[in-house]
Amino acid sequence: MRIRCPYCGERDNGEFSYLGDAAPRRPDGLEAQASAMHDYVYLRDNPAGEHRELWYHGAGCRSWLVVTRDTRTHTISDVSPARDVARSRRPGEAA
Amino acid sequence: MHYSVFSVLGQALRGQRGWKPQWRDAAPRTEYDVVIVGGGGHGLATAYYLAKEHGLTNIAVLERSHIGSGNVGRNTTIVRSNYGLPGNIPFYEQSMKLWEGLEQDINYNAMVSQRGVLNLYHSDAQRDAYARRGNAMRMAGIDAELLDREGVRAMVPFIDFENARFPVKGGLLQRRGGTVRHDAVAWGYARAADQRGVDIVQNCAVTGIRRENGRVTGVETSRGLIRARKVALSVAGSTSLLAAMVDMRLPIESHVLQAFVSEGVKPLIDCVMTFGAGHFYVSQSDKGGLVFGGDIDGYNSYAQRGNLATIEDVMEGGMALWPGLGRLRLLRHWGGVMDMSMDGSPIIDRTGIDGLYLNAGWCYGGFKATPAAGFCFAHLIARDAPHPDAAAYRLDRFATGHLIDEKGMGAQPNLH
Amino acid sequence: MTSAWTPRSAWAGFARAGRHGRPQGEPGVRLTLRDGVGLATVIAADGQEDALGRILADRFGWSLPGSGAATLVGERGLVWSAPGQWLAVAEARAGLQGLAEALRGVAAVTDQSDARAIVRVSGPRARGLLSKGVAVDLHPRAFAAGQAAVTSIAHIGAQIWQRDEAPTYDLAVARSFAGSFWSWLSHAAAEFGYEVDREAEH
Amino acid sequence: MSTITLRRSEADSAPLPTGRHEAFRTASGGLIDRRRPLEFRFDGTRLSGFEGDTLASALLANGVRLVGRSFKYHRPRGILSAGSEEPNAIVELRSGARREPNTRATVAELYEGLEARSQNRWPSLRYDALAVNALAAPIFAAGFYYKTFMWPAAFWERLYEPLIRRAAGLGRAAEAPDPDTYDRAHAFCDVLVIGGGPAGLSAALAAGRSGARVILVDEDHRLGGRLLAERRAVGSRSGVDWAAATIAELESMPEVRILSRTTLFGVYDHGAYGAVERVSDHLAVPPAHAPRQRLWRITARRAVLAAGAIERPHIFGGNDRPGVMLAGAVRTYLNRYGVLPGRRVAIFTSGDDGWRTLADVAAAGGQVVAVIDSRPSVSPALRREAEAAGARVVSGGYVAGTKGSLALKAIVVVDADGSSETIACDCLAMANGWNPIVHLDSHLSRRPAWDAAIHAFVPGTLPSGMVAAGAAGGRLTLAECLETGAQVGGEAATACGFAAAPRDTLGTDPESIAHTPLWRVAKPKGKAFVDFQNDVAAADVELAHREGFRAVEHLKRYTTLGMATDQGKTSNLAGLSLMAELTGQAIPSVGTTVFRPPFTPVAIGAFAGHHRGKDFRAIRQVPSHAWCEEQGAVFVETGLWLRPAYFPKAGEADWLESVNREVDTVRSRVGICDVTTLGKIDIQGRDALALIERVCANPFGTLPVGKARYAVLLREDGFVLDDGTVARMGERHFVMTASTANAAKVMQHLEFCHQWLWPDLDVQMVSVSEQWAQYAVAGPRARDTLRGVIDPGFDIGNEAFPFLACAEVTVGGGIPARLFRISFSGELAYELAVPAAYGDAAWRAIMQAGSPHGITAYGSEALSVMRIEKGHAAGAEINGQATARDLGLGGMLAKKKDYVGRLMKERPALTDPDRPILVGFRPVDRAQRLRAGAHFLALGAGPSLAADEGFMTSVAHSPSLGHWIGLGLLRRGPERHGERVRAYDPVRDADIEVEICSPVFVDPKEEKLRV
Repeated sequence: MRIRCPYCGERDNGEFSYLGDAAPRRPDGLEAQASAMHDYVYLRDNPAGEHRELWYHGAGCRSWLVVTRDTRTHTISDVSPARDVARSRRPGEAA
Repeated sequence: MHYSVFSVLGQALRGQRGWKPQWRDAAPRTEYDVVIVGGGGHGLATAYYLAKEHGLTNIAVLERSHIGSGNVGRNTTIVRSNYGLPGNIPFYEQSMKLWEGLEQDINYNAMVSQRGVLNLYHSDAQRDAYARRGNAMRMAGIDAELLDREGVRAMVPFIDFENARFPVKGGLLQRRGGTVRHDAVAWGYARAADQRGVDIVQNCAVTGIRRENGRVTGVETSRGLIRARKVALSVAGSTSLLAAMVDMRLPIESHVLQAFVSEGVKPLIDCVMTFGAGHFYVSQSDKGGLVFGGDIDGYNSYAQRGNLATIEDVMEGGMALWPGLGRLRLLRHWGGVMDMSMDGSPIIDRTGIDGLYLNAGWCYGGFKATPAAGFCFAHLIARDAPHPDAAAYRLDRFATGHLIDEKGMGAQPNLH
Repeated sequence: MTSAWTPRSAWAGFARAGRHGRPQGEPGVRLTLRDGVGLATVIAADGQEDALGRILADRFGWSLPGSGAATLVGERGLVWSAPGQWLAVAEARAGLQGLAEALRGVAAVTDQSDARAIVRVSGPRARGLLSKGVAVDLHPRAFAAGQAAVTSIAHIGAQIWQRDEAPTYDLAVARSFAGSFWSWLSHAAAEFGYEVDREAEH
Repeated sequence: MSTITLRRSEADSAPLPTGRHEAFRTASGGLIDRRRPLEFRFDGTRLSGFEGDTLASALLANGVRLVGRSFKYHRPRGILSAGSEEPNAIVELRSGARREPNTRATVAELYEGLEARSQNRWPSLRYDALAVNALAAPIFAAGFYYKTFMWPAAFWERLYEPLIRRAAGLGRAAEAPDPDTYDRAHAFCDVLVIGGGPAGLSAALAAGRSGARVILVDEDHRLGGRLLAERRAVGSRSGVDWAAATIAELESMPEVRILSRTTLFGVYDHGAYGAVERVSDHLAVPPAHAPRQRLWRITARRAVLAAGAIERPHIFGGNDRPGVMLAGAVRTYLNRYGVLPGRRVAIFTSGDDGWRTLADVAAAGGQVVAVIDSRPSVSPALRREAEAAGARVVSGGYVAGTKGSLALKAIVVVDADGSSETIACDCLAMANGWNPIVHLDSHLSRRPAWDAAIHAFVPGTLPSGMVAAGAAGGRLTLAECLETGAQVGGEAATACGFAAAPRDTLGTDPESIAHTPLWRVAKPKGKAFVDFQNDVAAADVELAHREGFRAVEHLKRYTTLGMATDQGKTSNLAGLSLMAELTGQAIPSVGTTVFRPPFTPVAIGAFAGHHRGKDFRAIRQVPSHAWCEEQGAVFVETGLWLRPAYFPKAGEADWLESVNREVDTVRSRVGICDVTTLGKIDIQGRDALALIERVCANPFGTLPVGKARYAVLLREDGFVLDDGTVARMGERHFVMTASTANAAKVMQHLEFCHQWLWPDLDVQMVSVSEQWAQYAVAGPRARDTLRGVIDPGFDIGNEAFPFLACAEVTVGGGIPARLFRISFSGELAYELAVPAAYGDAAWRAIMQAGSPHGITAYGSEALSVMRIEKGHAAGAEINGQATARDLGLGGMLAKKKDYVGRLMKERPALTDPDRPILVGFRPVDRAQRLRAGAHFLALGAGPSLAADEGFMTSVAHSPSLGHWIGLGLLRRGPERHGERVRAYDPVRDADIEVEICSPVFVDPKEEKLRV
């Protein structure tokens, strides 16, 4: 599998490590509820199809990336820097 | 037809013409007491034990393809009960005991081969972790031996003791562990369940789950609506997709695990061996191929195939452990899709919907669990109460914190 | 610095001067050990990249390279390392004096002069050698002088930048990995025959 | 099965040829180099061949037909094919540590001194005792073992299985480590062309002429594919000459790389391909400094599949007899190798293509005795050709059976009327159509499609960027190969942005590929094999059908069809066709097997490359490594690091004595330990503190500049991730340390928190783990020692530099350094960080400065003893299953901030007072040894899971106390100080009584720490 890092270009997936679904949003702050945190930590849609997911280019530029990939075919349609994605999301919105 | 040396000889004289289909390729009826979704090892075993232990025979097993086409036919055939946590230990030992009597029970030779499972350790800390595990096994009455370096050398003299990057210091051995001919498990359970009246329906994909008033009433399938009082999901790898039909999100991700087999050669290794310093485990099939594997690829996938990074990683582990493997050739590699759960342990539980039962989250340990998973799932379905040996596999444990995390990796499925 | 302590080469104990590997013909690969190079990580504070670029241009005459690039004049300059992050390079550690002060408030500067083992790779088979470990396309159409990559070689994190079209490359790996990296390098270069310029200093 | 019959046939009793006597070599012709004769041995017999031969062609030249024994029935087998699809002629090549089992003789290049042996036979190939299995064949039907061997259960492992295992398997693997080396390499291109036959050469030429970067891969050592095997014309030249000219042109193009002897074995996601180059397999041993094989990882923007096609055998009785060959292979041996596979050749064909064999045999001086064409009518032209050659023609008939024991002597032919006759021959060439090689197309889960015109599967929808050409795409004629190759090669280059040059228009001699496959003969005489190597006969497919194994995968798994080392290249479609007939379906409705990589088997060593032995994983050395080595330190692997474990001195009896001395010295005087392996992260920026507050579970808001603090990090699920220290070097500058084992994980976690969770924090982070050599200097004389290396002007006295102080200092006359007053040992201690290049010098300077104070170097063992004496949790306790509360750290957790793991750690099961919590243990009988991994049981309680109260995590012999001590997690541990429990350790035959105590064994009031 080849992932096109927005900074480093196309690299083998062995250079990256995987975290998982990018959709869950951490409930921040002292007022956050345990049930919301449980859902964030544990529950996943796990779709067969397009999946937005977090990868870390650990053997390259150490950027966290949001990769949009089809879990049935492994086809990648987008790779974006996670920090940019995170900065552009509005409060309460999933990534 | 009863299988025995006599029936085999008798048929040999008749040109093998008297054999009957090992199970009926049933057409679905419109209604059943229990519909089991998934004709893999677990689903077929569940049907068998529902019939045998609970007297339920108005059962259908629905399989979208042909039976045994999922992970029961894609794994590396290892069986063992060398777990370390109390939530797992009794369950896997029950499974091991069922394996030990399986062939006589279902009259099918699944080649249960208790050749021993040897986990190597390479440091004092790993030794102590294995001691912790082995002691827990012994406390539960399970066989476990902690071998030193010489003990390991006596079993597998051909591995690298001289020039290893991570020297082998010993191993944890479970002699009762071993291998089982994987396909035969599916076929044997199918035949035994069929003989007890279970309908095995192939090429029947479930497309929806019917609910009325919070209760399951049946399933929609590619072969029409099938009503059922109880619906049991046993579709590891695809669990989330079925759960999504009833708007259920689960602590599960689907990941691909690759497996490998070499060309067949004369006997080389008599046990199952696991490398503690790399991702590699190996045994040899009765046909002569080395069957081996390593880590999951590490990303969500439903594609049943993996990539080169993992393949190289597995082979490096193999060569590091056993440098004589160099000229042996890889014959075939393939992938299976795992339900990777958030703590690395399975779920056998009711759901929030009456009449809907869940058997899922097996990670890469589902094959060895087949008999006990079927046995305990059948118990849950028939009695609406968990079997004591599987009582820890609750769906709400992630909320209560009663996690069963053997590796201590936390809520990251690809690290389990 | 007036210290009586002598630094130890990262390659000490591993690299041996002279001709190795295939003995016939000219060596396919030349390896030049580079010790005492001044290195520092420069990380821009949020929103300060332009200011950083201006200061580096004004005070040091350096231009800030974009992703995957290196701007070197002689042995000095900057190698892109990560978004908003560069490796400043000078022929000696003293060459980066004043950098941190000049960039205060604009970028974090961290001395890394000791953190890397660096070797210069050249010779007619340099590309062939590197292709055994670098999973990045080094063909001249894809990677030319002034380009840089952070990647891994033989499971070891590595930064590589191409100095000229000969081609000549500088390769940097984490110091503690030097021995294993050399093991890979010497194994991979043996087929072509290689020459090491000098003995590493103990 | 008690009688073993050794059968021997008269005709086969003639001595095998020895020395230079290639009775079946043609007088001239072929692409072998007749000026370079080679000698080799097969089963010990000396034989000869030429450079350019394969082992198979050389064996045939010497008249050797019997090459192996089959898997189950040990039937005699010969050579079926001339390529990598070979199921029968598999041998052990080389010997000793280089022994290679299951090597296909048809692709093994001949070299001087080659040694090969037949396999799966005893005592010899000609007299194989297990040939009796064939007598029991009626019993050994598909799947018979599932139905028997069940009683008694214990006999499986003891009796049945060992017997089956010994009989199974084919060759013997080498028993010693592989002496050769392997290489891995990466290659990138615009257009990858897979296969160097007419289609592949045309494609490569078209793409190469455009200027695109092209890689042409071919498994053969000589490019040309079937052009080398057939007598064909391309334009005005012979096919061979055209291939040579094309190769020469390709070789002249700087952007074209030709990889011959290279098998493209796997297709992976996103244009990644795996290929293996047999660099030295055509030599006796690899030349010095060269690898045996090289694994290529090729990344291509476009790929042209031009891998060709595989000819189909016929299914008839005794179709496995040595001498029965594929017609295309017969032509290959004739035309390429100058070998007559037989003197009296019969041809069994179902299409026009098989007739080509007739002229080729005649041209080489052989006699074609008969052509049996299964089609009802044969064109007059063909018939005339046969008559001219003196061959009989049987149309509408078939070969029903064969005769001969160890080699073919005659065939039994049934004509259109159903009457049979026996025709003597020593070679039968079968032509039943060709199957395009669709293996590679299906590696990415694509299914092939059925092409009714050629009665074969062809590529279906291919993954993007991939296209087929020539026979691999179902275009079987030479003209089509040249045409489609040039077309798709040009298109692939165009897709990559290159302008394709105009194409050559090349004519070829006419050919007809009309055929009507005969899936199996009506009435076979004898066992008709479908899968030769696995001994799967047509009757086995029928049995599988009878028993319900009708799905393709069921058929394959129940009968083992297609699962031998050839992966069913010559048998898969045959199996499908039989099942189609039995179920009354069309072939494509039965399904297709999914071909898995690799295309042909690949040596495991090639995948591993350099990474074996000590190079399996990198070794990280600490800055003091050279000194430690000089001192004879014993090293231990800690993750990738190699750390000194202890420093034995002359006269010390064992490790324990050394470690005790090191601990005693630190506690009474001073010691130095290399702790460089800790992770060190520089954290700077406006929001550095804010980030630290969110990733650490304890508070840092009050940490002043110049001070360090212990830090505990949780995972979001509430369990402890790691612990370390955070030192505030400046207002906006912190240094965080992480444990050796978790250094990389913590860095990744911090990057995650910064880049994903809280992207608005303005923080600059970088690892400085490699920049600084860090040494712990510990013991009552630590300060005195350090004063000898830290430059004058820095006050490191207790008042100016108290416990937990940190500062930037200089050492050794102006070298910048960092000093931290932190202690893992419980002693007065400092950690001094110096630039790593000066690590060696600093270490030696400290040893010298400490010499008057009695300094010792201490290793990871003594370090561990002292941390256990102080009750500090480490890796054995921070095992991913423990909460901060479990480790006695609950009290330090922050109450008034949000941080990673805050909420999840409060789940009921994690706050259950009954959870095991960290406490100390000592043996009641102080002479007894403790062991980590022992479980705790109440005194008097029998061992059971229910009675399990926790386990021992770490133990050490404490020289300070003179006995063993331990740390462990015990239910309600802190409430039970003074109580006794059993430490139960049955795997080491230990079961001792221990006393529960505080985990702090030494200096509980911390008086030594702060002086």
